[in-house]
Amino acid sequence: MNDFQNIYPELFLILILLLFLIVGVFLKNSFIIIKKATIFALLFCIPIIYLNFDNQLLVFNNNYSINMFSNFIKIIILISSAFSLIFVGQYFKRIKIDKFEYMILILSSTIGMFIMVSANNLIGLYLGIELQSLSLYVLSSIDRSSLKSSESGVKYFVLGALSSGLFLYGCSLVYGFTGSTNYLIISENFSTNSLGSIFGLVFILVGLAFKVSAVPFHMWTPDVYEGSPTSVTAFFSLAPKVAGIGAFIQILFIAFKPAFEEWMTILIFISIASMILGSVAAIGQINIKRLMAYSGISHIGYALAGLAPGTIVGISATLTYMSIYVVMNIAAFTCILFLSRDRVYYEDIRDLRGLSKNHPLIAACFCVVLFSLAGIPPLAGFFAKFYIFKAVIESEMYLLAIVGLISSVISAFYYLRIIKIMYFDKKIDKFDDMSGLGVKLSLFTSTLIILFYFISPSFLVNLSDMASKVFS
Amino acid sequence: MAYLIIMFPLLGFLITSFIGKKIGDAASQFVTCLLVFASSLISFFYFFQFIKGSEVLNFVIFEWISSGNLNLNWSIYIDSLTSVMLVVVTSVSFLVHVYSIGYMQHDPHKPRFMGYLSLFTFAMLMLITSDNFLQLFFGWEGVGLASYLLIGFWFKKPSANAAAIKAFIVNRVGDFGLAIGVFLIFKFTGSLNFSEVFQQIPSLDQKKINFLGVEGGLITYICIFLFIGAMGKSAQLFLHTWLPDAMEGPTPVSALIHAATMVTAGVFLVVRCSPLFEYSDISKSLIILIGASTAFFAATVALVQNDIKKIIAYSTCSQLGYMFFAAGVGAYHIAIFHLFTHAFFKALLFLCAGSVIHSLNEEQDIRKMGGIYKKIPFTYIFMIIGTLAITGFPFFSGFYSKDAILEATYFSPNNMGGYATVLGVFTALLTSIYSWRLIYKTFHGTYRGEINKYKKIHESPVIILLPLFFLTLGAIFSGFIFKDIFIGNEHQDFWQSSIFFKDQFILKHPPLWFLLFTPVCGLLIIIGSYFIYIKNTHILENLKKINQPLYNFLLNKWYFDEIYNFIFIRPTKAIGSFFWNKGDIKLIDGFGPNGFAKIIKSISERAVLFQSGYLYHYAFVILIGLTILLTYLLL
Amino acid sequence: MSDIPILTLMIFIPLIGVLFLLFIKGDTDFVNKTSSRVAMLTSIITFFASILILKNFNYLDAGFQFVEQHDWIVDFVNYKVGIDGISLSFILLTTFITPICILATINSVRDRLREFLITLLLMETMMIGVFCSLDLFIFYLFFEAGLIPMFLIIGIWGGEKRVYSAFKFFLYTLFGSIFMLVAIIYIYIDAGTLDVEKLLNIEINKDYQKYLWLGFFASFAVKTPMWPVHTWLPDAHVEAPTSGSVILAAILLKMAGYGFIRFSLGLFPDASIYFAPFVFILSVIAIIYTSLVALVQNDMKKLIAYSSVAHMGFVTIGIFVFNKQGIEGSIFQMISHGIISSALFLCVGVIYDRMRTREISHYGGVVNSMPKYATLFMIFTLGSLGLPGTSGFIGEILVLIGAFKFNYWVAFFATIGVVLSACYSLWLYKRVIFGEIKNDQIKNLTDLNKREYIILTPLVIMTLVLGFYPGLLLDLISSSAGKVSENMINYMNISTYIK
Amino acid sequence: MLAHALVFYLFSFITIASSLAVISARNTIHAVFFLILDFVSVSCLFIMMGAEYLGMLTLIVYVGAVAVLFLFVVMMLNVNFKELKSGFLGYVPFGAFIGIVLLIEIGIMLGTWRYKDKFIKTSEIEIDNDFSNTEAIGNVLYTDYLHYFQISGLILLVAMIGAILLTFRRKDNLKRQDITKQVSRERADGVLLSEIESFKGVKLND
Amino acid sequence: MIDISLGHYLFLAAIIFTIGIVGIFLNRKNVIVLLMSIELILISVNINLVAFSVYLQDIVGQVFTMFVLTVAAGEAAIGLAILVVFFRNKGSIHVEDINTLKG
Repeated sequence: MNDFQNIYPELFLILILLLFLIVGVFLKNSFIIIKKATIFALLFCIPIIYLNFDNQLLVFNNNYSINMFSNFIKIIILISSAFSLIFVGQYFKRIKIDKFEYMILILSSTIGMFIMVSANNLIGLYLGIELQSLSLYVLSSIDRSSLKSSESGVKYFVLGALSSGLFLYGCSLVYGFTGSTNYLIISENFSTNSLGSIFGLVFILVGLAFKVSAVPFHMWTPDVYEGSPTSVTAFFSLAPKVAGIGAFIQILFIAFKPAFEEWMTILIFISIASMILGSVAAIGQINIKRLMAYSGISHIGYALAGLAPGTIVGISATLTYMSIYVVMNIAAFTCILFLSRDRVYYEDIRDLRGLSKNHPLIAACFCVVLFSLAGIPPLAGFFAKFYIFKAVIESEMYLLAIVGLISSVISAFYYLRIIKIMYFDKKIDKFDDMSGLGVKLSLFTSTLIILFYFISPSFLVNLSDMASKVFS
Repeated sequence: MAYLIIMFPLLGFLITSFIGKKIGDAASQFVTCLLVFASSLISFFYFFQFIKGSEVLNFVIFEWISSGNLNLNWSIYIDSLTSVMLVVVTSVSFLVHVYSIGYMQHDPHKPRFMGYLSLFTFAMLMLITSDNFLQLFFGWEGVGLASYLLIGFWFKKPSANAAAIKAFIVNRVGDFGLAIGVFLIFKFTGSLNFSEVFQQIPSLDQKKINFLGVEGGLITYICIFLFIGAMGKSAQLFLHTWLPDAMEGPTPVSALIHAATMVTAGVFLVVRCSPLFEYSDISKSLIILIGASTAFFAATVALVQNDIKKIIAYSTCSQLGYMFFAAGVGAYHIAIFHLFTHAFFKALLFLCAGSVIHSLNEEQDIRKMGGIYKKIPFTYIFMIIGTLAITGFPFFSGFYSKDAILEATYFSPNNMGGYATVLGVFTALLTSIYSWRLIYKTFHGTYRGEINKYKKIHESPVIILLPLFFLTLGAIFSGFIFKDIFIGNEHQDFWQSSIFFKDQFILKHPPLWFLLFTPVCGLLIIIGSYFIYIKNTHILENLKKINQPLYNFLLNKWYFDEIYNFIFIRPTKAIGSFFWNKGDIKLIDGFGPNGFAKIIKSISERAVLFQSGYLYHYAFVILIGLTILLTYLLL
Repeated sequence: MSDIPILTLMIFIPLIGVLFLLFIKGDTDFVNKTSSRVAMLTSIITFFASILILKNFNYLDAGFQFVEQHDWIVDFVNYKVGIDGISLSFILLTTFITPICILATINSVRDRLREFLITLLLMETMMIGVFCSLDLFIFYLFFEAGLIPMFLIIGIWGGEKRVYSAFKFFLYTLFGSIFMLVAIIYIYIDAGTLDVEKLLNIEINKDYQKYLWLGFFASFAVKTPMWPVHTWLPDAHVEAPTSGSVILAAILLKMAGYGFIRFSLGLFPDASIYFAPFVFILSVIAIIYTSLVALVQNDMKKLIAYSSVAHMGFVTIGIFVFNKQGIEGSIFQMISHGIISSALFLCVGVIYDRMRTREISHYGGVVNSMPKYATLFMIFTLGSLGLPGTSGFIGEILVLIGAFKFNYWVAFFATIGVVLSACYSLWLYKRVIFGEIKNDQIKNLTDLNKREYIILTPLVIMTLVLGFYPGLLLDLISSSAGKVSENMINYMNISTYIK
Repeated sequence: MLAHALVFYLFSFITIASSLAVISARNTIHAVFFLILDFVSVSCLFIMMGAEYLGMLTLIVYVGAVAVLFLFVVMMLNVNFKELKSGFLGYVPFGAFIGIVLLIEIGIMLGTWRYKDKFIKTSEIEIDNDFSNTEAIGNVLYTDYLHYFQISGLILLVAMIGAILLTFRRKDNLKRQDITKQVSRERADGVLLSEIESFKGVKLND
Repeated sequence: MIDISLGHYLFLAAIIFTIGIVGIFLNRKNVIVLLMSIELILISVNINLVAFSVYLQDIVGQVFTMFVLTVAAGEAAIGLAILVVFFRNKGSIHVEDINTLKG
């Protein structure tokens, strides 16, 4: 039972969750306090992880792994979770979802993600996914009075449950055909001749692909992004994706290492499909949240493309990519959350007209973020993509690289369209003034990171390299 | 001192263009005239030095282009050929400068005009003092520019603008040939300096190249292309169309540029490149063919034109043809001699015409003139002298040069020689006819213009007549004085190395009938045309009626403009708009960016349709994806 | 001198200017006034920095000078900058044109002037960076980063169809350069370094050279632009504000030409030889095709834009004939085109500011009211058509001489382009400047003001000085261009020898 | 053996048939009942296999909790079951096709499976026949998989929070009993003395 | 046929799995039936796991099944709660009525 001392971060978060639950139940109007406390707790968790960053442990009968990789991913998850609370500002109050349970659910899903990325056992992975997903289902329909929110909840739930079913079916096959649910034993027993294990692999990957919303398992994404409250959408686009990618890496590079050829094909397929569909379908969108959904889909395509070669360099590239992606999305959603006027939040990209005149600073930040999302140098997004393509080309997967680059050109189109609306179109009324330290903080820090990433790109790359060395 | 020849006109140009407005009209006129006069004095100095037998002079000003083995300088290269040209250019230029003071009296842009004239003079001097092909090309295009500016001097006249552009572009076509010739020279000799190039030519005599799929002698190719350049500048057949139109410019310009100097640059080029042309019989034949044909063609057209300046322009064209075929038969020195004499009498004719136009208050149509010789007696006399010179009336300058040309062709061993001789003689007769027609129609008979204008006709001021006088001197005496130096038996002493004769050129004496034929005919024509054009105009009317198609053919200048318009201009524009509308917009943009964008957009619309909002569709897609993956791995 | 990182300084001086601009506060007038002063000062300082470099530049050294190197991305990319004669000439062009652009902007752009100046200065940094960088990755970074400010310039301050043009420009060039990115990554994987100096001495696998060359070509061809990927240029030019067009024509297009010389020729000599005929065909088509298209344009800027395509056709020909005249000629042609075409765009800008139209048919007889302007416009028109005595001539003639040594057909057709260029340039001039005054608007035009004089005069001077004394530039590029050409000629001999 | 087979086929048949009925029943309540039947037969199968604890657990959790929950919700929502659409669209055959393909593929997968001879004995926790099934599970669950047990508890907690958060409504216009309020009520809160003018009426704040 | 082997159970599970899946996308009635289809899938998974567990003589499969059961219960609770919320907003739980969000 000494193993529990090695999972301080998780224990810390669980205790916090229980504590806040009690506090929340007994303290009236505790939303603000709990929100701040949660942010603090999440951020406080980062040093806890960082202190033991280079731990390399397998606990609970080799079923739970704590190493630099999982720690790295966890830190990103914590940052995403924390910022998805920081940058929302007045949003909860204004659309009247200021319930303290929101934070509880964020915490529980964060714990779920921790379990996902640390899992070294299919059962653990399943439980982690479910803990995360159940919280997310509730979060997406948390605005009970809104039809859109509840519809998105229904959709997310039904499809999520389906994907869990598929995932489980795969787990059962893998279990049956390899004789264990532990990753290490699975990889030992995995036989690429046995169709059963391969099928199991496919089912599991489909389940995970659903969680990171990769094409063709992405169908829920645009609807859920649009329907959910914006703060929730922002959270969706950040932490779960990182965790999903983490789980992907963990399972592919440990459990299914012998089936490299098979999953490589699958990854190439879904990453190409995601990159293309994500960028093409986003062109027709006018709802900015839907657009971000498609953009997220294509970004996941790139991240998966980094994994496709199955190399350490690829993992490192993907980790870098996800980190930068998180920073960019934090900034982007901060800007989206800014679009309110008289307590009404706007989601139509045409409402951004003339933002550059009314709010030059916000517009400039958003502009930087969008260029970065489009992958234009010298912004961070370019470096992210660059590492991916470097990894891909190193493995001589030229088709993947070319498709990815072409789709990045296509996707540049819709990012540019937003810039066009902000800068080239005639202005309309002002939005409410940006309020709150948190909003400013998250917007400016993330924009500055994006803008000046090029000064020292090595920092992140070194971290990712270290994290990915775990799999060598 | 040689620098000054060139620098003075340039200085004149700079002064007038920068501070012309400030110092006023009179000052700029004075300054430019003075400067050109100075440089003409120096030119004469050098000319006499060469008559005395001076060495070739080459002054390097500074390095121009240096790239790899291409090393060129701005330089002043003076040999006897250049010195002759210097004299022609600077003296005519000076006289025209002076003439312009009077002629442009009422124009608001006098400094600009004087500036352009000086610019022209500068460019022309650069051309003739060049020691390499590229500086020659600089001058070549420079005079083209000056010509463009001067033709279009009255920028408000659409016809002047059109003519200016036409002149420039037709010249460009010629320059295209010249450029290719120059490139070929550089490719094979590795140099563009005249002396270095000419040294290597004998060794390249037999060299064959395959140029654009056609096999041929290198030197022949070079010569042909150089000659195309010369054709453009000297308005030879096929590239002549700009010259008549160029008469839209002020008359002094016509005299200076389009009669005396610039148009003869082609001849100068051929003579300058005599070391090249001497090695290519084919191109020499071509020159004779084109030259003779041009002479004939232009003369026929001149017969029926009604614009006083156009007639003289065609006559220039025709005379240039003479010079070319003279060069073609190898009589380069005679060509230059004719150039020399022609400069005087043609400039004289033009300036007289200008004087007439000036007197008649900008009237150029000879059908509206007549019987004015009493009103403008001096002009009349000068014009008669000019006409006598051009028709080769004995002892006037034209007589010596033109007869020398005909003699040279008569004895030419070239198989084109006969063609040139026949056409040359016949053209000489035609020249007389149209020249006298011009005189009679302009000065004799009865006045056919508006009556109230008649009273206003007055003799031009002294400032106009003075240059005419000097030119008249030239027209009368230049042949007689310089014939021995230029084309006498000791001509080699004067020309030295500037003209290259592969074989010794000795002018033989032709049979007596040949010698007498043209002068006699000329005399007869004076009387005959007087009869036709003044006394009995019915004959002419009848002739016109009988030969209506021929008359129209000539009147419309052999329909060259129309044909060119049909073959080149319209198709070019049509192809241009085709490329633009069909190529760029429809094809490239349509299938390129726009088409791509359209496809992406339609895919996007479809992809969005897929997102129908129905749960079962979504599940369906997930399962199809799953099935595809499973099937793929199964197979 | 050697201690100061002068190149880095020069690259980032404009950024420092941007920083100052960002912190200007006050009412609109004050902001506009101060920011234009700051921007002007910045660009002039940059110009002097480049002059300083020129002063200390060793003309005889064909290698890279002022090299600075710092670790950047560990084990991958070093921050490495350095210049040779070729780069320096482009840098000088950049620093020379930028102040002129800023000056041209100050009164013609009213709306968001400060932002405009920021984008201009950003552009300058990117452009200098492109010409300085000695690492492919850094080159790519600067090369692509330039898209952002240019996109904004066209999109925000452009004309009616600015959105379409801006998008076309951005996506087209982005599309082109992704292939270059792939090639760059491949080079890194193959050679293990992206250091240009090292790469120049390494022979890249011949089997792959062709693909890599094509990768680079895709990017440069779009940027040059070569036929048939040129259609973004007319649109971008037409819609861009005057100084945008100037930057675009003067410098942005040159990045591609520079890239051809430095990278296509330097890194892939075999492939360059292999593909030279291909380039020639495209260039010749570009010259004749676009000249003909230019002939029928109704929009002044479009006409000049098409003429730029034709002029760049000469450049590509010159580069791929590999001999010294060709390469020097194309560099010269680029610089001279940079001066002349920007001058032409500025000239169009001058009357556009007064008349608010670029339709040729709305003009005519401008000379009556603006004689001085007409004179300057004439000089640039003549420069554009390559009249001897202007810089345009030297470039063209050198390229053609070089081309003639190499291939008759190419040179022949290219020379036809010279004739056509006379046609469209003069016809444009005639229709705009000459003729009777058509309407009162033209009658009331005022001639050049002082600012416009200051803008155009340096350009006139440069056009003529380079025309009469091209040694000013040729001496600078001679040794570097000579090295490139020698290298190529060696390769040609080797490859023919092997065959 | 035969009995085993017969029972297996019987329950399999019931399972499949009731599954089909679940997805095709017109009445949702019927569907729920078929689901219950399904669960029951599956739990029987579990018991047949020797997993009696799980068989019972299935009955308790699924039948006792899940299915009842379904039933509860179906009834609470009181959906109008009459207007069920029966029309099939064109893509449904295609959907069925996909289903069949999937089934065939899984069938192939199972069919081609050669039971591995040298199956490395990986099981850390072998089924020990000395213990009962329940004991065996318990032994593992509270030792090696304790953390999963805890996590599943957390999942249930979240499910509870979620369900309450979503469905619990505090209706404002509903009068509730608040004992604290009742007890702490003072006189001053309840009694209002006021001078009333005649013919003006009284306005009370409640 | 008489020998009931692992394969029989697995095939049974496969059939139920397929039925569950087909149920999801053929069902156009109400969402509750969708949830029931998902339960069918989970049941099939459970059959698989138990069968394998017995076959492998490994208790982990059964432990896994237990967790699946637990989570399924939680999932059902959440799912139904969401459904109730949706019903309150829309007044219907027809599958075809869930289409406000699309595009």
